[in-house]
Amino acid sequence: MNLSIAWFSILREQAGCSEESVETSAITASELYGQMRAKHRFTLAQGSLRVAINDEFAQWDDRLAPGDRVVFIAPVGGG
Amino acid sequence: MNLSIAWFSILREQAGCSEESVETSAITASELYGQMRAKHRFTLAQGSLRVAINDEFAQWDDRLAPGDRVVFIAPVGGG
Amino acid sequence: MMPRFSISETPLLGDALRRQVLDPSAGGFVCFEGWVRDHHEGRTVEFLEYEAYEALCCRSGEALIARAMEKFSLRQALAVHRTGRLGIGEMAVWVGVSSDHRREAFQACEWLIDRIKHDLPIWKKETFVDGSSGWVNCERCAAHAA
Amino acid sequence: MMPRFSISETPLLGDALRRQVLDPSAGGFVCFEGWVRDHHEGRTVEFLEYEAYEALCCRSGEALIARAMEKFSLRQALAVHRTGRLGIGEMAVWVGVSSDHRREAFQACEWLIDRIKHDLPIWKKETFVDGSSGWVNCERCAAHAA
Repeated sequence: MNLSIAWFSILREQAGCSEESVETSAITASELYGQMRAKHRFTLAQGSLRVAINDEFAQWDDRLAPGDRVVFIAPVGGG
Repeated sequence: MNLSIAWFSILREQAGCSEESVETSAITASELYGQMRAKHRFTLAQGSLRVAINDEFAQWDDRLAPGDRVVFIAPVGGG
Repeated sequence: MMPRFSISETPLLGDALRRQVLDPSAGGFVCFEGWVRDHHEGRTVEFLEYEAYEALCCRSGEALIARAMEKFSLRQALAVHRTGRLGIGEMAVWVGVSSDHRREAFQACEWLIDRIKHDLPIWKKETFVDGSSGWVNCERCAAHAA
Repeated sequence: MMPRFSISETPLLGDALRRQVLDPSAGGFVCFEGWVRDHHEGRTVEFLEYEAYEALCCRSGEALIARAMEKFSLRQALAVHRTGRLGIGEMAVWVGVSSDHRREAFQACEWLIDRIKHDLPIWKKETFVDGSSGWVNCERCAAHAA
Protein backbone atom coordinates (compact mmCIF):
# COMPACT_ATOMS: atom_id res chain seq x y z
CA MET A 1 0.00 0.00 0.00
CA ASN A 2 0.97 3.62 -0.42
CA LEU A 3 1.67 5.88 2.58
CA SER A 4 3.22 9.26 3.21
CA ILE A 5 5.88 9.89 5.81
CA ALA A 6 6.98 13.29 7.12
CA TRP A 7 10.48 13.56 8.55
CA PHE A 8 11.57 15.99 11.25
CA SER A 9 14.80 16.96 12.98
CA ILE A 10 17.57 14.35 13.01
CA LEU A 11 15.50 11.89 10.95
CA ARG A 12 14.86 14.59 8.33
CA GLU A 13 18.58 15.25 8.13
CA GLN A 14 19.47 11.56 7.90
CA ALA A 15 16.68 10.83 5.37
CA GLY A 16 17.71 13.89 3.37
CA CYS A 17 14.09 14.94 2.80
CA SER A 18 11.08 16.33 4.73
CA GLU A 19 8.42 14.16 3.22
CA GLU A 20 8.24 11.02 1.13
CA SER A 21 5.66 8.77 -0.39
CA VAL A 22 6.39 5.07 0.09
CA GLU A 23 4.97 1.84 -1.33
CA THR A 24 5.30 -0.63 1.53
CA SER A 25 4.49 -4.19 2.61
CA ALA A 26 4.63 -3.14 6.30
CA ILE A 27 1.54 -4.04 8.35
CA THR A 28 2.41 -2.05 11.48
CA ALA A 29 4.19 1.19 12.30
CA SER A 30 6.97 -0.87 13.84
CA GLU A 31 7.61 -2.78 10.63
CA LEU A 32 7.55 0.44 8.64
CA TYR A 33 10.21 1.99 10.87
CA GLY A 34 12.36 -1.14 10.44
CA GLN A 35 12.18 -0.77 6.66
CA MET A 36 12.88 2.96 6.77
CA ARG A 37 15.75 2.55 9.20
CA ALA A 38 17.41 0.10 6.82
CA LYS A 39 16.74 2.36 3.82
CA HIS A 40 17.97 5.62 5.38
CA ARG A 41 20.53 4.14 7.82
CA PHE A 42 18.94 5.94 10.78
CA THR A 43 21.08 5.92 13.90
CA LEU A 44 18.09 5.96 16.28
CA ALA A 45 16.59 2.65 17.43
CA GLN A 46 12.81 2.32 17.56
CA GLY A 47 12.92 2.20 21.37
CA SER A 48 13.87 5.88 21.59
CA LEU A 49 11.10 7.04 19.23
CA ARG A 50 7.36 7.65 19.33
CA VAL A 51 5.08 7.38 16.33
CA ALA A 52 2.08 9.36 15.09
CA ILE A 53 -0.46 8.31 12.49
CA ASN A 54 -2.61 11.00 10.88
CA ASP A 55 -1.47 13.62 13.40
CA GLU A 56 -2.30 11.56 16.49
CA PHE A 57 0.05 9.65 18.75
CA ALA A 58 -0.19 5.93 17.91
CA GLN A 59 1.09 2.56 19.12
CA TRP A 60 3.90 0.72 17.39
CA ASP A 61 1.68 -2.29 16.67
CA ASP A 62 -1.17 -0.18 15.25
CA ARG A 63 -2.04 -1.42 11.74
CA LEU A 64 -1.41 0.95 8.87
CA ALA A 65 -4.01 1.81 6.25
CA PRO A 66 -3.51 3.07 2.69
CA GLY A 67 -3.04 6.84 2.58
CA ASP A 68 -1.98 7.11 6.22
CA ARG A 69 0.38 9.93 7.06
CA VAL A 70 3.06 8.61 9.41
CA VAL A 71 5.55 10.57 11.51
CA PHE A 72 8.34 9.02 13.57
CA ILE A 73 9.15 11.23 16.52
CA ALA A 74 12.78 11.40 17.64
CA PRO A 75 13.51 12.36 21.29
CA VAL A 76 12.48 15.95 21.97
CA GLY A 77 14.46 18.78 23.57
CA GLY A 78 13.01 18.18 27.02
CA GLY A 79 14.69 20.01 29.96
CA MET B 1 11.53 62.08 75.83
CA ASN B 2 10.28 63.16 72.46
CA LEU B 3 9.60 60.66 69.68
CA SER B 4 7.89 60.65 66.33
CA ILE B 5 5.33 58.09 65.29
CA ALA B 6 4.10 57.44 61.75
CA TRP B 7 0.67 55.87 61.39
CA PHE B 8 -0.44 53.66 58.51
CA SER B 9 -3.63 51.96 57.38
CA ILE B 10 -6.22 51.23 60.06
CA LEU B 11 -4.10 52.88 62.78
CA ARG B 12 -3.78 56.02 60.65
CA GLU B 13 -7.54 56.12 60.24
CA GLN B 14 -8.20 55.54 63.94
CA ALA B 15 -5.51 58.05 65.04
CA GLY B 16 -6.83 60.56 62.51
CA CYS B 17 -3.32 61.54 61.40
CA SER B 18 -0.32 60.13 59.51
CA GLU B 19 2.39 61.32 61.79
CA GLU B 20 2.64 62.71 65.28
CA SER B 21 5.30 63.91 67.65
CA VAL B 22 4.83 62.65 71.21
CA GLU B 23 6.35 63.44 74.59
CA THR B 24 6.34 60.13 76.42
CA SER B 25 7.45 58.41 79.62
CA ALA B 26 7.43 55.02 77.86
CA ILE B 27 10.66 53.02 78.16
CA THR B 28 9.83 50.33 75.61
CA ALA B 29 7.90 50.07 72.35
CA SER B 30 5.35 47.97 74.18
CA GLU B 31 4.66 50.68 76.76
CA LEU B 32 4.42 53.28 74.01
CA TYR B 33 1.77 51.26 72.19
CA GLY B 34 -0.19 50.91 75.42
CA GLN B 35 -0.23 54.68 75.84
CA MET B 36 -1.17 55.28 72.21
CA ARG B 37 -3.87 52.65 72.26
CA ALA B 38 -5.49 54.37 75.24
CA LYS B 39 -5.13 57.82 73.61
CA HIS B 40 -6.49 56.88 70.17
CA ARG B 41 -8.81 54.03 71.23
CA PHE B 42 -7.18 51.60 68.80
CA THR B 43 -9.15 48.41 68.30
CA LEU B 44 -6.06 46.29 67.61
CA ALA B 45 -4.30 44.59 70.51
CA GLN B 46 -0.50 44.63 70.60
CA GLY B 47 -0.41 40.89 69.95
CA SER B 48 -1.57 41.36 66.37
CA LEU B 49 1.00 44.07 65.56
CA ARG B 50 4.68 44.34 64.75
CA VAL B 51 6.83 47.34 65.52
CA ALA B 52 9.64 49.14 63.68
CA ILE B 53 12.09 51.62 65.13
CA ASN B 54 14.00 53.89 62.72
CA ASP B 55 12.83 51.89 59.71
CA GLU B 56 13.93 48.51 61.03
CA PHE B 57 11.83 45.76 62.54
CA ALA B 58 12.26 45.84 66.33
CA GLN B 59 11.27 43.87 69.44
CA TRP B 60 8.49 45.01 71.74
CA ASP B 61 10.83 45.25 74.71
CA ASP B 62 13.45 47.24 72.82
CA ARG B 63 14.21 50.46 74.69
CA LEU B 64 13.30 53.72 73.03
CA ALA B 65 15.71 56.63 72.58
CA PRO B 66 14.93 60.32 72.11
CA GLY B 67 14.24 61.18 68.48
CA ASP B 68 13.34 57.61 67.51
CA ARG B 69 10.86 57.22 64.70
CA VAL B 70 8.40 54.49 65.65
CA VAL B 71 5.90 52.68 63.44
CA PHE B 72 3.34 50.18 64.64
CA ILE B 73 2.54 47.69 61.92
CA ALA B 74 -1.02 46.40 61.73
CA PRO B 75 -1.63 42.99 60.06
CA VAL B 76 -0.79 43.13 56.36
CA GLY B 77 -2.87 42.01 53.40
CA GLY B 78 -1.21 38.62 53.16
CA GLY B 79 -2.87 36.04 50.85
CA MET C 1 23.30 49.79 42.36
CA MET C 2 19.79 50.00 40.95
CA PRO C 3 17.15 49.14 43.54
CA ARG C 4 15.66 45.70 43.01
CA PHE C 5 12.59 46.40 45.13
CA SER C 6 10.48 49.50 44.83
CA ILE C 7 7.10 51.01 45.57
CA SER C 8 5.23 52.82 42.80
CA GLU C 9 2.33 55.25 42.95
CA THR C 10 1.86 54.98 39.19
CA PRO C 11 0.68 52.02 37.05
CA LEU C 12 3.13 49.13 36.68
CA LEU C 13 4.31 48.34 33.15
CA GLY C 14 5.27 44.68 32.97
CA ASP C 15 7.14 44.98 29.71
CA ALA C 16 9.49 47.67 30.99
CA LEU C 17 10.12 45.75 34.21
CA ARG C 18 10.79 42.53 32.29
CA ARG C 19 13.54 44.24 30.29
CA GLN C 20 15.43 44.84 33.52
CA VAL C 21 15.84 41.12 34.24
CA LEU C 22 17.05 40.07 30.77
CA ASP C 23 20.34 38.20 30.94
CA PRO C 24 22.20 36.31 28.20
CA SER C 25 23.06 33.50 30.62
CA ALA C 26 19.47 32.98 31.77
CA GLY C 27 17.40 30.24 30.14
CA GLY C 28 14.24 30.73 32.17
CA PHE C 29 12.17 33.72 33.22
CA VAL C 30 9.16 33.53 35.53
CA CYS C 31 7.02 36.45 36.51
CA PHE C 32 4.06 36.86 38.80
CA GLU C 33 1.55 39.68 38.55
CA GLY C 34 -1.09 40.32 41.20
CA TRP C 35 -4.24 41.79 39.66
CA VAL C 36 -7.20 43.42 41.39
CA ARG C 37 -9.98 40.90 40.93
CA ASP C 38 -13.69 41.63 40.95
CA HIS C 39 -14.66 39.36 43.83
CA HIS C 40 -13.52 38.41 47.33
CA GLU C 41 -15.20 35.79 49.49
CA GLY C 42 -18.32 35.95 47.37
CA ARG C 43 -18.66 39.75 47.43
CA THR C 44 -18.23 42.12 44.48
CA VAL C 45 -15.20 44.38 44.79
CA GLU C 46 -15.35 47.95 43.51
CA PHE C 47 -11.75 49.03 44.10
CA LEU C 48 -8.74 48.50 46.37
CA GLU C 49 -6.39 50.88 48.11
CA TYR C 50 -2.82 49.91 48.92
CA GLU C 51 -0.73 51.75 51.46
CA ALA C 52 2.96 51.05 52.15
CA TYR C 53 5.49 51.98 54.80
CA GLU C 54 7.93 52.69 52.04
CA ALA C 55 11.26 53.03 53.86
CA LEU C 56 10.89 49.69 55.62
CA CYS C 57 9.41 48.00 52.52
CA CYS C 58 12.37 48.99 50.38
CA ARG C 59 14.92 47.95 52.96
CA SER C 60 13.25 44.61 53.67
CA GLY C 61 12.35 44.06 50.02
CA GLU C 62 15.98 44.47 48.94
CA ALA C 63 17.03 41.98 51.60
CA LEU C 64 14.41 39.46 50.42
CA ILE C 65 15.56 39.75 46.82
CA ALA C 66 19.23 39.40 47.77
CA ARG C 67 18.33 36.29 49.75
CA ALA C 68 16.34 34.82 46.85
CA MET C 69 19.17 35.46 44.38
CA GLU C 70 21.59 33.59 46.60
CA LYS C 71 19.19 30.80 47.63
CA PHE C 72 17.96 30.04 44.09
CA SER C 73 21.08 30.99 42.06
CA LEU C 74 19.23 33.66 40.09
CA ARG C 75 20.74 35.81 37.37
CA GLN C 76 18.37 38.76 37.92
CA ALA C 77 15.35 39.57 40.08
CA LEU C 78 13.06 42.55 40.48
CA ALA C 79 9.85 43.36 42.33
CA VAL C 80 7.58 46.41 42.43
CA HIS C 81 4.42 47.01 44.48
CA ARG C 82 1.77 49.59 43.65
CA THR C 83 0.20 51.95 46.16
CA GLY C 84 -2.91 54.11 45.90
CA ARG C 85 -6.34 53.36 44.53
CA LEU C 86 -6.58 50.51 42.01
CA GLY C 87 -9.55 49.48 39.91
CA ILE C 88 -10.48 45.96 38.77
CA GLY C 89 -7.81 44.45 36.52
CA GLU C 90 -5.03 46.81 37.60
CA MET C 91 -1.65 45.36 38.51
CA ALA C 92 -0.90 45.57 42.24
CA VAL C 93 2.44 43.78 42.25
CA TRP C 94 5.04 42.49 39.76
CA VAL C 95 7.77 39.98 40.60
CA GLY C 96 10.14 38.71 37.90
CA VAL C 97 13.21 36.49 38.09
CA SER C 98 15.58 34.94 35.57
CA SER C 99 17.87 31.96 36.09
CA ASP C 100 19.82 29.36 34.15
CA HIS C 101 17.11 26.72 34.62
CA ARG C 102 13.37 27.07 34.99
CA ARG C 103 12.94 25.07 38.20
CA GLU C 104 14.81 27.66 40.28
CA ALA C 105 12.97 30.51 38.57
CA PHE C 106 9.55 29.10 39.53
CA GLN C 107 10.63 28.39 43.10
CA ALA C 108 12.23 31.81 43.54
CA CYS C 109 9.30 33.75 42.10
CA GLU C 110 6.77 31.99 44.32
CA TRP C 111 9.02 32.29 47.38
CA LEU C 112 9.44 36.02 46.76
CA ILE C 113 5.77 36.86 46.34
CA ASP C 114 4.92 34.78 49.43
CA ARG C 115 7.51 36.65 51.48
CA ILE C 116 6.56 40.05 50.05
CA LYS C 117 2.90 39.49 50.92
CA HIS C 118 3.68 38.09 54.36
CA ASP C 119 6.60 40.19 55.58
CA LEU C 120 6.40 43.65 54.07
CA PRO C 121 4.33 46.48 55.61
CA ILE C 122 1.88 46.93 52.74
CA TRP C 123 -1.81 47.18 53.62
CA LYS C 124 -4.84 46.56 51.46
CA LYS C 125 -8.25 48.15 51.93
CA GLU C 126 -11.18 46.68 50.05
CA THR C 127 -14.24 48.65 49.01
CA PHE C 128 -17.22 46.61 47.86
CA VAL C 129 -20.01 47.66 45.53
CA ASP C 130 -22.40 47.60 48.50
CA GLY C 131 -20.42 50.54 49.91
CA SER C 132 -18.77 48.65 52.77
CA SER C 133 -15.00 48.69 53.13
CA GLY C 134 -12.24 47.47 55.39
CA TRP C 135 -8.54 46.83 55.85
CA VAL C 136 -7.84 43.19 55.04
CA ASN C 137 -6.88 41.15 58.13
CA CYS C 138 -7.31 44.18 60.40
CA GLU C 139 -11.03 44.57 60.84
CA ARG C 140 -11.71 41.01 61.85
CA CYS C 141 -8.98 40.76 64.47
CA ALA C 142 -9.97 44.20 65.69
CA ALA C 143 -13.51 42.92 66.16
CA HIS C 144 -12.18 39.95 68.14
CA ALA C 145 -10.05 42.21 70.31
CA ALA C 146 -12.92 44.59 70.99
CA MET D 1 -12.66 29.43 19.60
CA MET D 2 -9.24 31.10 19.49
CA PRO D 3 -6.42 28.56 19.67
CA ARG D 4 -4.73 28.46 23.07
CA PHE D 5 -1.63 26.74 21.79
CA SER D 6 0.27 27.79 18.71
CA ILE D 7 3.58 27.60 16.90
CA SER D 8 5.18 30.81 15.63
CA GLU D 9 7.92 31.33 13.07
CA THR D 10 8.21 34.98 14.10
CA PRO D 11 9.46 36.54 17.37
CA LEU D 12 7.18 36.16 20.40
CA LEU D 13 5.87 39.36 21.96
CA GLY D 14 5.14 38.72 25.62
CA ASP D 15 3.10 41.87 26.11
CA ALA D 16 0.64 41.01 23.34
CA LEU D 17 0.31 37.42 24.59
CA ARG D 18 -0.27 38.61 28.15
CA ARG D 19 -3.21 40.72 27.04
CA GLN D 20 -4.96 37.57 25.88
CA VAL D 21 -5.10 36.09 29.39
CA LEU D 22 -6.41 39.19 31.19
CA ASP D 23 -9.56 38.42 33.16
CA PRO D 24 -11.44 40.61 35.67
CA SER D 25 -12.00 37.61 37.95
CA ALA D 26 -8.33 36.61 38.04
CA GLY D 27 -6.16 37.75 40.95
CA GLY D 28 -2.95 36.08 39.88
CA PHE D 29 -1.02 35.80 36.63
CA VAL D 30 2.10 33.69 36.19
CA CYS D 31 4.10 33.46 33.01
CA PHE D 32 7.14 31.51 31.98
CA GLU D 33 9.46 32.49 29.16
CA GLY D 34 12.19 30.21 27.86
CA TRP D 35 15.14 32.21 26.57
CA VAL D 36 18.08 31.05 24.48
CA ARG D 37 21.00 31.15 26.89
CA ASP D 38 24.64 31.51 25.98
CA HIS D 39 25.87 28.29 27.55
CA HIS D 40 24.98 24.62 27.82
CA GLU D 41 26.92 22.07 29.83
CA GLY D 42 29.92 24.38 29.99
CA ARG D 43 30.01 25.13 26.24
CA THR D 44 29.31 28.46 24.54
CA VAL D 45 26.16 28.43 22.43
CA GLU D 46 26.02 30.43 19.20
CA PHE D 47 22.38 29.84 18.20
CA LEU D 48 19.54 27.33 18.41
CA GLU D 49 17.14 25.97 15.83
CA TYR D 50 13.69 24.73 16.79
CA GLU D 51 11.62 22.50 14.56
CA ALA D 52 8.04 21.45 15.30
CA TYR D 53 5.60 18.89 13.97
CA GLU D 54 2.97 21.59 13.97
CA ALA D 55 -0.27 19.67 13.43
CA LEU D 56 0.39 17.29 16.31
CA CYS D 57 1.81 20.06 18.52
CA CYS D 58 -1.30 22.16 18.14
CA ARG D 59 -3.66 19.26 18.75
CA SER D 60 -1.74 17.99 21.80
CA GLY D 61 -0.99 21.51 23.03
CA GLU D 62 -4.68 22.43 23.05
CA ALA D 63 -5.45 19.24 24.98
CA LEU D 64 -2.73 20.04 27.56
CA ILE D 65 -4.08 23.55 28.08
CA ALA D 66 -7.66 22.33 28.40
CA ARG D 67 -6.48 19.79 30.99
CA ALA D 68 -4.55 22.44 32.92
CA MET D 69 -7.53 24.82 32.95
CA GLU D 70 -9.71 22.13 34.45
CA LYS D 71 -7.11 20.68 36.84
CA PHE D 72 -6.00 24.06 38.26
CA SER D 73 -9.27 26.05 37.90
CA LEU D 74 -7.69 28.63 35.62
CA ARG D 75 -9.47 31.64 34.18
CA GLN D 76 -7.28 31.85 31.06
CA ALA D 77 -4.21 30.10 29.65
CA LEU D 78 -2.09 30.46 26.54
CA ALA D 79 1.15 29.03 25.18
CA VAL D 80 3.22 29.69 22.07
CA HIS D 81 6.43 28.02 20.91
CA ARG D 82 8.88 29.53 18.42
CA THR D 83 10.43 27.66 15.51
CA GLY D 84 13.37 28.55 13.29
CA ARG D 85 16.77 29.97 14.14
CA LEU D 86 17.05 31.86 17.45
CA GLY D 87 19.98 33.89 18.75
CA ILE D 88 21.05 34.34 22.38
CA GLY D 89 18.37 36.05 24.45
CA GLU D 90 15.51 35.31 22.05
CA MET D 91 12.30 33.91 23.46
CA ALA D 92 11.72 30.25 22.53
CA VAL D 93 8.50 29.67 24.43
CA TRP D 94 5.88 31.67 26.35
CA VAL D 95 3.35 30.15 28.75
CA GLY D 96 0.93 32.39 30.68
CA VAL D 97 -1.98 31.56 32.97
CA SER D 98 -4.39 33.54 35.13
CA SER D 99 -6.44 32.28 38.05
CA ASP D 100 -8.32 33.51 41.10
CA HIS D 101 -5.42 32.68 43.44
CA ARG D 102 -1.71 32.63 42.80
CA ARG D 103 -0.98 29.12 44.06
CA GLU D 104 -2.90 27.50 41.21
CA ALA D 105 -1.33 29.87 38.68
CA PHE D 106 2.21 28.84 39.71
CA GLN D 107 1.36 25.15 39.69
CA ALA D 108 -0.42 25.32 36.35
CA CYS D 109 2.30 27.32 34.61
CA GLU D 110 5.04 24.95 35.73
CA TRP D 111 2.94 21.87 34.92
CA LEU D 112 2.26 23.23 31.43
CA ILE D 113 5.85 24.04 30.51
CA ASP D 114 6.97 20.65 31.85
CA ARG D 115 4.37 18.85 29.72
CA ILE D 116 5.04 21.01 26.65
CA LYS D 117 8.75 20.26 26.83
CA HIS D 118 8.25 16.58 27.53
CA ASP D 119 5.27 15.63 25.37
CA LEU D 120 5.17 17.83 22.28
CA PRO D 121 7.13 17.04 19.11
CA ILE D 122 9.40 20.10 19.13
CA TRP D 123 13.09 19.52 18.53
CA LYS D 124 16.05 21.70 19.43
CA LYS D 125 19.37 21.79 17.60
CA GLU D 126 22.28 23.53 19.29
CA THR D 127 25.16 25.12 17.44
CA PHE D 128 28.20 26.02 19.52
CA VAL D 129 30.80 28.68 18.83
CA ASP D 130 33.33 25.91 18.15
CA GLY D 131 31.24 25.01 15.09
CA SER D 132 29.86 21.73 16.42
CA SER D 133 26.12 21.15 16.49
CA GLY D 134 23.57 18.53 17.36
CA TRP D 135 19.93 17.70 18.06
CA VAL D 136 19.44 17.71 21.83
CA ASN D 137 18.75 14.22 23.22
CA CYS D 138 19.11 12.64 19.77
CA GLU D 139 22.82 12.51 19.11
CA ARG D 140 23.75 10.87 22.35
CA CYS D 141 21.17 8.07 22.19
CA ALA D 142 21.99 7.67 18.52
CA ALA D 143 25.63 7.18 19.48
CA HIS D 144 24.58 4.56 22.00
CA ALA D 145 22.43 2.77 19.47
CA ALA D 146 25.15 2.80 16.85
